[in-house]
Amino acid sequence: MQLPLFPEAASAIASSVDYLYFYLTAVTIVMTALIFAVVFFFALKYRRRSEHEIPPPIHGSLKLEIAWSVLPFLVMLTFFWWGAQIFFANASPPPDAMDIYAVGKQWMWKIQYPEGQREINELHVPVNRPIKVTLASEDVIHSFFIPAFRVKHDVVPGRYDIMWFTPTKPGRYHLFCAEYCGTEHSGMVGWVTVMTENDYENWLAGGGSEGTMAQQGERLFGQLGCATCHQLDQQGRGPILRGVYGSRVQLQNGQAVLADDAFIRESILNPNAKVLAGYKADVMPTFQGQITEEQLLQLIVYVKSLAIQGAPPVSEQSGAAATPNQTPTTGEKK
Amino acid sequence: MHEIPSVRTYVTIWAILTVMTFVTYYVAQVELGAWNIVVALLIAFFKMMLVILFFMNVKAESPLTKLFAGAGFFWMILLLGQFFIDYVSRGWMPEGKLW
Amino acid sequence: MSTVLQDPRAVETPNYLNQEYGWKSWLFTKDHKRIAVLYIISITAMFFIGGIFASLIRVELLTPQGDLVNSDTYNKFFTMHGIVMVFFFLIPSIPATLGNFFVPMMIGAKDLAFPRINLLSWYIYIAGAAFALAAVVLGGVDTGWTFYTPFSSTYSNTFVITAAVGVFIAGFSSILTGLNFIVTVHKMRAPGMTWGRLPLFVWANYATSLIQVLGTPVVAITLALVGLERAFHIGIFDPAIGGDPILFQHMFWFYSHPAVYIMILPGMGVISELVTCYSRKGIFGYPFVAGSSLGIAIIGFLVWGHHMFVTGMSMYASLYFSLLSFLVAVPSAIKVFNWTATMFRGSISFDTPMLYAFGFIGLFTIGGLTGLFLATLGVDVHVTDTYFVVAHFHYVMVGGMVLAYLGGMHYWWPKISGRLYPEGWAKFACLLVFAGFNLTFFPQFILGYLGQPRRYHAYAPEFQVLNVMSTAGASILGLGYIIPLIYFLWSMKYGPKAGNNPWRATGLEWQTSSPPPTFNFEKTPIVTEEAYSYHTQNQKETHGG
Amino acid sequence: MADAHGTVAEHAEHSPHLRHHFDDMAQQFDSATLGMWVFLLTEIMFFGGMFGAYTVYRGMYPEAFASTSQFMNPFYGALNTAVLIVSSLTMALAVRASRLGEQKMLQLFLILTMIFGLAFLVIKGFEYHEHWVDMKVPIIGGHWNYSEFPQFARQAQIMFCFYFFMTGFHALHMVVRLGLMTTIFVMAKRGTFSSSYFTPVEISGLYWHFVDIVWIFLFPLLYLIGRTKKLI
Repeated sequence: MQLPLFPEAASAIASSVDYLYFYLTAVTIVMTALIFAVVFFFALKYRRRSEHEIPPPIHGSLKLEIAWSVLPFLVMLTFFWWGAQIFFANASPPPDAMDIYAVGKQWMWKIQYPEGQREINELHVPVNRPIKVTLASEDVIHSFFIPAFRVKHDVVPGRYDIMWFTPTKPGRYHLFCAEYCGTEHSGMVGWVTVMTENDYENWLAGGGSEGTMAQQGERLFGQLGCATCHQLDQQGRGPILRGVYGSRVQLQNGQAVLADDAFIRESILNPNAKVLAGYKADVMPTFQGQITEEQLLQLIVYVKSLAIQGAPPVSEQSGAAATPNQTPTTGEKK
Repeated sequence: MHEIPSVRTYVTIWAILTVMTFVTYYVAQVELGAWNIVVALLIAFFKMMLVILFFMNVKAESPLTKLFAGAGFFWMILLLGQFFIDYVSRGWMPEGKLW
Repeated sequence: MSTVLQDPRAVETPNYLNQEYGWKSWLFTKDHKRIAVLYIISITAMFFIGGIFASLIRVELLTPQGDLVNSDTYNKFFTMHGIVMVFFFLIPSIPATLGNFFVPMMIGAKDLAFPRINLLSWYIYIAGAAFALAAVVLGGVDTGWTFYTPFSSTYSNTFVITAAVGVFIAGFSSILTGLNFIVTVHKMRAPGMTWGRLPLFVWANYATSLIQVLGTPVVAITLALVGLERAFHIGIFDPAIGGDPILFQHMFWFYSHPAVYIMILPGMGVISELVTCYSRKGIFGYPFVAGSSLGIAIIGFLVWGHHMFVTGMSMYASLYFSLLSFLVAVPSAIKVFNWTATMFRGSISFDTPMLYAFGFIGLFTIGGLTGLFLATLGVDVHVTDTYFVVAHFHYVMVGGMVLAYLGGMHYWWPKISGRLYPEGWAKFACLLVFAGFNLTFFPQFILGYLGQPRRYHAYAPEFQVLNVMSTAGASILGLGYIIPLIYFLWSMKYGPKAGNNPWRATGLEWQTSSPPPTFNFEKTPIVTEEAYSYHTQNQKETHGG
Repeated sequence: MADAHGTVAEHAEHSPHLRHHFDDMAQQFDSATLGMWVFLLTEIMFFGGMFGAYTVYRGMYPEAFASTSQFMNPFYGALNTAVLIVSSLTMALAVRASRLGEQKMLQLFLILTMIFGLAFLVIKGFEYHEHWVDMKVPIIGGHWNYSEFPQFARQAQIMFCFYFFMTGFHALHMVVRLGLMTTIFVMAKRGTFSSSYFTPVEISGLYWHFVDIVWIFLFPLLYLIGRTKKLI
């Protein structure tokens, strides 16, 4: 019979979260013990010995009130400060993080690797390398939760969310969906396998008969007829996509926006939302409902690969700038 | 009870309110950029204050009534304000540590 | 104690119970005390309905595989448990029952300001409950009590609209109760009953009423939007058409976080009454305990974002909500410290209500402190949406609120019914509740940090032992709830007569007969002293009663 | 605690309208007024929720929201605002008449108030009909076409949804308050009110004005956005 009391710590941030957790637990235990002890002590010491006792009136003490308002709050500020440190330190993935794409769908996790592997409810990652997971949802809100890594992020439909972690210990860990998503919510679980660098290379070599994600995207690009208008080297009816990803593009209404994952996503699903300067609205059909989130990610990776062949994309220069952790809408704000 | 305002006061307030309605209608046709909405809301706020203070006679009411009348709008601002704490900064991403 | 055993068939003094007979005299009553009794009956029914769902959940979780019922059924169980318990038990529990009965009495009023609206609010509550139960009978709802979009608005195939209408309607019952209390406390106080002399239970209910009035309409409109979206597929919360599901969460938690203060604040008010009465001492730091109720009510509106740290809300908004969440812990801490200090040099007796108060202080301390884990950004990422949240919430709501409710029921039962409950059984039940509760929910903290997500029908096998402990605790807890139900019913006929003031308490409600007459007091009382003037009372009296 | 408020308390020592649980008419009047204000607090938050959601989406999609102004008729909006302001005036005068005990004037002003209230609903009905003909009704069977600005089609749908939700909700309040006024009118006809008892007129008046205030904000927010924007 297993009775685990504490989860394994298998990522770079796990121990920092644990230390804070221990600190919080310690304060909780001390405070609870203190209150219990005082209550018990008073209850016994001042128990009613006769019905005619007359306890002295005590109205209060301003000093005490201030002390027990301010001191706990100062302690709580340390929680706040420490917690915010961890939260912010882990907000943006480092620029050299390895990309993995995960799509939540009632009720499974579909994982894609840039190298072309695809898995369901299994995630294979190499040890000691930062991994950035781009999260998308096909339907409702899911939440990508790996307890051993102490990371969790909701996967909200209609946008890309990102999370990242650096696994530190080879092994197999739970992957859960933590946001209630319907009938088989509790079946939306899988395993994260952390492998040594060598094992990972071998594993990568073992699969992926359909080519890399970019190649799959390129095939889709042809199949969906995108190539008719978006030609690579000469002007078609649509913009040339080479070198677009990660650059700032000029829109019809005069604004300039960053061409990141969210922008490409919106341009495919709702082409009229942001039309580039010099092009007409209503030329490109919408692909909403015609391609899956997975295919969308393949197309994005393909467009991204077009940038890498040319100039180094902006996203690689400043890690934070191109993170697609935005609603598809925020880009429209001035 | 408190004093009863005269018919004249009521009619004056009505006249101001009607004029303000036309003002807001025409100002909306003038290009002021982001100020259009500000002006429109300021006029609406002014009209609201007139209705509350005079038609609803809060001017002569007890401080308690004033407090409750004000609390509603304060809470609504609280609701909107805190929505916007999220929506305004939604796209911002911190770089590394906070401090 | 001057408890005189009388022949129960002896002629009784006229009181609100024997003034009139027949079902009409109850269903058309405008007496706040009778309406409170109607509420007690209805929320007790809802509590046990919610409890049945809770037991089914715990039985299902005995084994890691989902083998008792299928996933859909399980999802409906926890949804109905949540909806029934939150909207139809916890929110109306203390305000609509004990508050309804005692707020007017404690301030020396003949009734609430709007007796007909009070009755109306009960009918609205029943209508809301009818819709919620209709949703159960028709086939259930599976969205969780939080109704998150787009699952609730687009993907669920269950009776979401029926349940949402039920919650929507029940919201008006809550609003009307709050409105009634606010006006009553402002306008109906007896001569001499200044704000500084109000019993703390009244302060707590007043603060609660503010939240009810200010928060409830927002959740009503939110659920209306969900219903609209579900009926017409417009796109308000549908990301495919440009809607933002996160906006739903903002709007939902704008009410639903303050709503937990609707649930706990009146409980805190009860504890202030119990601690003073059974220590025979005035409260320590009256202005701070009273003010902290208002503080909680107001700051409570500024913290809802801590439910949304991992949803992709702006990080800076997370920072803001995290900081303010710690701030709201301060007034709660003030209350706990002041209750403890009140006992200092008191004359403490161990009657059942005081045992519940001890239980409340302990469990609420744990519940409150574990709430700090959830306000801490770095740790919340790991524990949110796990059993840690479930445990924290139940420590505050069941360990805190339900214990306070039971404590209050025992404390005021002699006044409500005119009879005493059996002390031995009551102590036994209190111990069962305390032990069963801890066994049920403490393991869930561990499960949560281990990573068991909430709302899971089947779970990883290594979590089984802790889940079995939890289920075992739940059966003890269930027994602890059934015993009081039995002896309260028993005592109505066979309990010894209580006398007017069995606890020798100071509140105005104890200075009239038990059960009270229809208009509460023979003549309007005049208040000349602070609340909880046990010192002067002790000197004046020889024997209580 | 209830400090005797001059006139009311003096005239109402034995008023038949005093309910048993109040000490005097002043206390009863104050309670009713405060109760109405607390109820209005609730109403503010009711509309506040809608305003909040509306504002968020307007901030997200400023251009799409501006494009909808092409299909709004600000003349109707302004006319309705004016109509409501007149009804507010007559309502205020009705309350004044009731305070002074001028029963005939009270009835006259109540009738006028109701006529203007009805006029608002009639104009609103014409407007809804126009939207229906325009295919700008995204609810109820999807009577919806936005080919004029295809780039904003989806987001404009949200705007129109809010438009119908907010104005519909406001219209519902109009109907409720017309019902309320009818009751008050019947009571006035029966001679219920006097210069010492006019609480129902007073608090219904507060409600009437509140519903007008909501419209004062709905008008610029729904009709006057982006009227100057040149749309591509």
